[in-house]
Amino acid sequence: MMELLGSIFPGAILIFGALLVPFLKGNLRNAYVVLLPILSALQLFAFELGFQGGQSFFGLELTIVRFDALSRIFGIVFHIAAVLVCIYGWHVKRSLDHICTLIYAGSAIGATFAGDLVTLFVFWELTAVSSVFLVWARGMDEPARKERAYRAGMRYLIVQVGSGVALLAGVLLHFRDTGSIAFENFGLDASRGAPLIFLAFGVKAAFPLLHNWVQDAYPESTVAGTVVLASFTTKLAIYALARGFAGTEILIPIGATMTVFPIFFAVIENDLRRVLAYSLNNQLGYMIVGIGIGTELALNGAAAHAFAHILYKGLLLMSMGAVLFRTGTINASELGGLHKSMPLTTVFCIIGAMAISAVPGLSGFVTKSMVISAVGNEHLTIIFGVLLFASAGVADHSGIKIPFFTFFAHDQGHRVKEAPLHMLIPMGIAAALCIGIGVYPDALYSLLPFPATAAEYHPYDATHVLTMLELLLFAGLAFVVLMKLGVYPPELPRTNLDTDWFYRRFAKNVALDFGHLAEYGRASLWQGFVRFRNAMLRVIGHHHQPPEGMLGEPWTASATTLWAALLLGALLLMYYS
Amino acid sequence: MSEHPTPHSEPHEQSWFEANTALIIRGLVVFAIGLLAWDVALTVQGTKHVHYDFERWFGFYAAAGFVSYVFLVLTAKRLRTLLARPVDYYDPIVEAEASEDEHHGGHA
Amino acid sequence: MSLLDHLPVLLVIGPLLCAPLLVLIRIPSVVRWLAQAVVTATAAGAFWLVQTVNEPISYRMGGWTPPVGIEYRVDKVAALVALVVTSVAAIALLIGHKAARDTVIKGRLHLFYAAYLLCLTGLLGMTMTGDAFNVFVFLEISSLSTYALVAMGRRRNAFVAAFNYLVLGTIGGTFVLIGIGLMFQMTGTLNMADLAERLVEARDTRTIHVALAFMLIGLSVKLAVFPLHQWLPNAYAESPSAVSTFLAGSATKVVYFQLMRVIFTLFGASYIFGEARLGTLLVPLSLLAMFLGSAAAVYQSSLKRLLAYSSIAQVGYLTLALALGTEEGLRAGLLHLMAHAVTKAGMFAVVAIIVDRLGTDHIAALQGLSRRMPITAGLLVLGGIGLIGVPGTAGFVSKLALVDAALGAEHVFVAGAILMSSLIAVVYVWRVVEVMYFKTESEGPRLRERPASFVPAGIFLALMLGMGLYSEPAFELARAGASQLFGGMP
Amino acid sequence: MNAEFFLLASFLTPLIGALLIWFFGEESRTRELLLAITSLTTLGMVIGLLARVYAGEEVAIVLLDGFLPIAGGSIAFELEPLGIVYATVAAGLFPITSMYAVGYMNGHHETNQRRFFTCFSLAIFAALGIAYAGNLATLFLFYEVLTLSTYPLVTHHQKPESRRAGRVYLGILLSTSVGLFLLGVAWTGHAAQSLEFAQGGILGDAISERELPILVGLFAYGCGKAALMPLHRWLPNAMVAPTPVSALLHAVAVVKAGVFSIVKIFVYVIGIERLAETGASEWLMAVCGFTILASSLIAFSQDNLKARLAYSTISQLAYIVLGAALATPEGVVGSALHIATHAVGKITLFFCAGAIMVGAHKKNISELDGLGKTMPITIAAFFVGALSIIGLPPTGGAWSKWQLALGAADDHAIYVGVLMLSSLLNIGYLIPIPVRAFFFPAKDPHEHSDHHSHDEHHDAASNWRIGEQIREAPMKCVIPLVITAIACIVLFFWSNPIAHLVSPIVGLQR
Repeated sequence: MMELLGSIFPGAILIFGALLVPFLKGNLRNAYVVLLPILSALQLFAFELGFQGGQSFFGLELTIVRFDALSRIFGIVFHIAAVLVCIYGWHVKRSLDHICTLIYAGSAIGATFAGDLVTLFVFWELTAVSSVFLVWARGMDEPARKERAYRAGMRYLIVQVGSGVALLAGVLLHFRDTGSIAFENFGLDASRGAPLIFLAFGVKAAFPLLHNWVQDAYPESTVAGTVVLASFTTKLAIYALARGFAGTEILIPIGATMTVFPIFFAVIENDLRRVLAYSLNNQLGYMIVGIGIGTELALNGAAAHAFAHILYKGLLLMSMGAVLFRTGTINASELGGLHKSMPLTTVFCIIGAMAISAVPGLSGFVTKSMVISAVGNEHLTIIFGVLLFASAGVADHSGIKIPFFTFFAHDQGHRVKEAPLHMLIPMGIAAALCIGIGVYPDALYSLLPFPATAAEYHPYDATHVLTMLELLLFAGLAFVVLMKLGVYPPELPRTNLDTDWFYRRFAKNVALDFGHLAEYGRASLWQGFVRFRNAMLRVIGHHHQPPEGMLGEPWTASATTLWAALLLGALLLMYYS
Repeated sequence: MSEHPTPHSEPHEQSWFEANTALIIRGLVVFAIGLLAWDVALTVQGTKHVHYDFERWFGFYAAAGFVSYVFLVLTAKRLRTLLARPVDYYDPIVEAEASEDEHHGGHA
Repeated sequence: MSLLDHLPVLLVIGPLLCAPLLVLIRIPSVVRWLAQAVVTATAAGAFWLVQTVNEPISYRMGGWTPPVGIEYRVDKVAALVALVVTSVAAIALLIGHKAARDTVIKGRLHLFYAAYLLCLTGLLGMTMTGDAFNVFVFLEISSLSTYALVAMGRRRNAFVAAFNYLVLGTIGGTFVLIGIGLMFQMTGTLNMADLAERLVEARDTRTIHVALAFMLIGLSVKLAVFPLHQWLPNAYAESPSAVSTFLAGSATKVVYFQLMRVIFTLFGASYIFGEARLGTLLVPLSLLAMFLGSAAAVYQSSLKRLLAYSSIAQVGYLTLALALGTEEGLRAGLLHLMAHAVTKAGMFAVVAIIVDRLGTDHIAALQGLSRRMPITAGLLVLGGIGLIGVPGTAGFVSKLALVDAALGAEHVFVAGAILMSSLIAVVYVWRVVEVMYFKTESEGPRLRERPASFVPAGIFLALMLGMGLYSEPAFELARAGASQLFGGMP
Repeated sequence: MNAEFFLLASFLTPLIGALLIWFFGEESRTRELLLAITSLTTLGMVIGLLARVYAGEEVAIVLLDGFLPIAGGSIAFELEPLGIVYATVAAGLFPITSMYAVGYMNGHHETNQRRFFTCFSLAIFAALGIAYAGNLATLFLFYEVLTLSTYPLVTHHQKPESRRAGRVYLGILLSTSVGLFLLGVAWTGHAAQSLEFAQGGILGDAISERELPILVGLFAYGCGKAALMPLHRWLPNAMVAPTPVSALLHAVAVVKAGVFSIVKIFVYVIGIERLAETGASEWLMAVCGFTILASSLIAFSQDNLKARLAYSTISQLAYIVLGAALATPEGVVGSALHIATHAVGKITLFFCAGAIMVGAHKKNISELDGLGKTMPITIAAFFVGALSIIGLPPTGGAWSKWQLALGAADDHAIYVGVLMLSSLLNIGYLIPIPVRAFFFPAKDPHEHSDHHSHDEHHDAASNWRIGEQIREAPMKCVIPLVITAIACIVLFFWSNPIAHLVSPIVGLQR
């Protein structure tokens, strides 16, 4: 059995297994979609650390499977996420959502274990193509939102495939320059292709100014779809950056920027899943800073944070999904007081909020602190300050805003049932994992790329616990004060401009202008042609009876005689000279 | 969307959290004072494990948390005048749907 | 002396003697078959001639040695042209009887045949003779009989056309005569071979320059070189079908041969294209003819006029081939001469059927012809395809040779122009096809098609296809002729 | 039986089939039987040839020596890798398209089917002739035969608009082939004193570096079927034809004949090394780049499904020409590969467009909402085909694009960018079609969006299940498009053999 599992690439079970979903129904299907990721997870045991397998294709030596510590930790967490989201999606009756979820998860896992750039590209594109359906599916849940979901999905797909083609171009150029397609840490200067590969990763990792697709598409997806989407794509990009560009210094300022600017948007955003999408960016920033530093501790931190992040961000999104599922809205301005009707969801959400805020005892604390320690070790004072500020920011939008405005604040009168069981189960598992990692971090640490370094790291140090608690608690007090003073910005239904303005408004208008210009040019050209043709017709002739026009009608004999004389004259003149 | 909100017109029954807001805030303040006390102890002992000198200062993190938070929220609030647009800002087609959404929310 | 040695003169004499005989006999059926027999016999003779002539044959008329006596001189090219002319004449005459009976005033049918034979005599004589003055004489014989033939057309316009042709033809003939006269004055000889020798010394004199200019323009008028072409459309369009078929396949070809002789035999290519710079005049005129002739054809409303304008364009190809001034060009010219003769004669022969059945050659009247007369329509399309020069037809072979020659003369753009201009042919052929195959709004009843009526057109078009599919023999002939003629002095 | 026999037989079979259909095909059963026999026999023999070529066998036949009055103007056939790829594509899609055409023509109650299938078979004959052409003269000849034999197909409906389209079709294709292609052939023959196809080219430096770009232009535009801008208008115009024709013409025989000829000429006549060192095709690359992007942009504005696909074809053809113009071994391999992958992908899309016409009587993209529920198989196949055209895994299009881009990567990296940008544009105009069909409820004039009750929401959510209210086109239409859609995916895993086959001709050893 293990031999068989070891002979196919990780994720294959999910991808090919997904094709059977349409033939199953009801509980059988539900069991099947959970069983698949579990089976796929078991497959990981078939590989030993350092395993590489592949084949020759198209004149390229493909390394389809590379099993090492870095790919293993991402592979594990992707499997956990796959199990959780599959359970969470049980209420969905359409096969499409399940198929796409499984293929998407499978290709993300496949990409994680890809040992060469071509295989990576294939899975990279597959994640894009399979995931976009989860956005579009919203239109089937709520026909009124179909146009919106459709457009968001198209934008998402174009950005995702854009990243894919950038990767393809980068791989090509890299291959031509270096003759190698191995996916290793090559840095930015390896070839002409490396910057393009960097860009491709950057798009999926939602670098500043390239980030907007996350906030654009994720909140437009279905209840379960958003959780699925948020689990894989960006973290895959983090993995790819960690693999290919560890220690690339430009990543440090990029990551630091990412931690800061989304939180401003998060504060004023009304759609709570969009708030979480901004928060997602902010969290990615920590990982990217870690990768940019590139020390063993920093990379450990990035990987660990990604691991923890998938769980608590999934937990938060699942709780918000449950709220949306039950109340039909996810706008902060329309929510409040739900702790009365959805107590368990409230508890899970608060656990997630505490985890993301890095409250000691929860997963965020033991992972984020690694990154911050790595920053400290390198004495990057400004970055350190930025991350500090961002930590306080996280406390606001994810730690306070999400649970407070949803479950407490002003009771909007929603009296709904508690979230269904199949949503509570994955939330419960995720919450348990958040606590478990926070309490016993060594289990996670032992899976990190550099376990030795990780083993020497001790997050629970009196100073560290104290400072973190101080930071968070006083941030919370600030919230209380601002609320009391009435200066905390009220939640308003608004669209906030982001970089998407450039393509949804500016570029669109420019394109339309160019379109008009081109149309005008085309019309003028055609008119000119018609005029020219008519002029020519006057010379040559018409179909009229008898033919009109200079050439069409018969000439008189005298005219021809004149021509003869003229030609004779011309010849004589020519010979005379 | 099988489950949809059924708005209640009668006054909401208050939960424990709503009834005891002041108590919760008081609890927070007490916790905060406790933390500051711990900070004093560590600062006096000089046993803080830190990367930078400024981290040793008493209450640095408390102040940082408070100030950062206030700065963030107030700045974001100002940004809203710059960034906020009506919900139907982008696509005119979305307009109908968006108003419908609001409609939904309205009677929710 | 064997029969072969007499053959050149027999070919000329035969029709010449037969013509008055016909006038005497007057019985239509006898006249018809006699004429047909004579023409067919000349065609057979010409075929034999082509087979046997390798070195030029010289025949002394009356035993007088040139330059005093009149010499008949038949080389490969002359034999080739004679073959083209006689075979076209023979096949065209197959339509002739019916067409003539319908159009020619009753009781004068014998005159039609007599004129036809005289015209053939003139054309053959021009081809065979080695004497410059003789050329003029035969030119006039053929011209005068042609005027008469054209005037026999069924419409009154035929007289106008004939008169116009008469005026212009006479101008052309006179110019030729002036040229010959001036040359005689300078060299004292009329024998072409002799002339050629003596011209080497005299050709830089102004008189000879003038003579050359008159000769060239005169022949150009007869050849319908653009813009001296205006007699042609009306003459072709108004004459009886048999005549237009005959003329389209022969008259211009013979004049073309005369032009070749002037250029290559009398003066030599190096002189004509070197010092006399004929290329600078002839290339642009040819190109104009190719484009404007075709363009004018597009806008014609009568089928015969359309074909006539197409002929003007084809003359452009012919003169272009000469204007290249290379042996390859000459070869292409000869190929095109053959290709065009069979193609255009074939098309006129099809038009003859149409005119016979429909009573008109208006394109608008062809609506739905594909259903009314499917075979006829098909033949017309086949001819059109040949005119365009689609692969597999003679037109393709000759145009390709012409392109090849143009490329050989380093005229890439001329080569492109040749091909581009054949595209205009696509347009005018297409117009006809569309009317016949796609316009079915006012379709008439289906008409009976007599198998016999297809014979002439069928032969021409079969020849055209044969030449297109297996171009080797024609190509060899053209190659041999060209190398002989290009050698200058035979 | 030797390979020569197979070669002749395989391309004469459709000709004989055409004649039989013409003479005995008045009755539909006979006609369909004849068509089936012809197409399957052809395919069988081409596959036999493919196996021989794969084994490294070389076959050459000279039929009519001195057919054309220029040097090397004989009718000659020869089997070589590039040709067999095209032949396999054409012959492979022949039975599938035939089956589809039968279903479509019957489903649409079309008249004049005998003429239709005769010309259909003739077109395949011409395409195979082009594929096997052993010299430029033969190539040109069959190229013309193809143009003429497909004309009655384009004007099949004989309405004024099809006549107009036919005029544009013939006008552009004939004028370019006669005015430019033939000139190129003559020039080549004159300069090289040969028209043979030979590895590495026959021109040598017979044509100077200054003139070579002109010759390149004569061939690139002379093969008007390649639809390079600005001579592309015939292609969208020809969309008035019945859809199987569009499928055959625009996915396989006609357009591929154009690009195939260009590739073959660049490889075997001019020689890609000569092209590369003189840079004679630099300008052509720019034209291709422009065509790729511009036609994609135009495709956006087309609401008629077939018109949009037509512009997509124009863009994709320019990929293939670009591959040849790049004059790198990888580029040529990419072109050969793209001939196959695009053929399969685009024919899927056209099949789907036709199935939608037959099954739902719709031809505009804006009317397709909700069709995913009634025609799920068709729409799913469309999605797969679209992925292949875009060049996304897991479809064959990904590899051909990879090879093409690889060919551009060394010296003309900007075209890598063009190809990538084109992928994004392709998404923009292709993906919305299946997506709208799948995710948008069918438009109902009586129903305003405000009146959606919750029950209806529920319906919409649970509707997407295979087996419910399906109204697909006739099976004869659906089976072919499923086959080609599967072929798109199969090519992803099996495009290796094609690359292997073609590599040696450009000096790549595998």
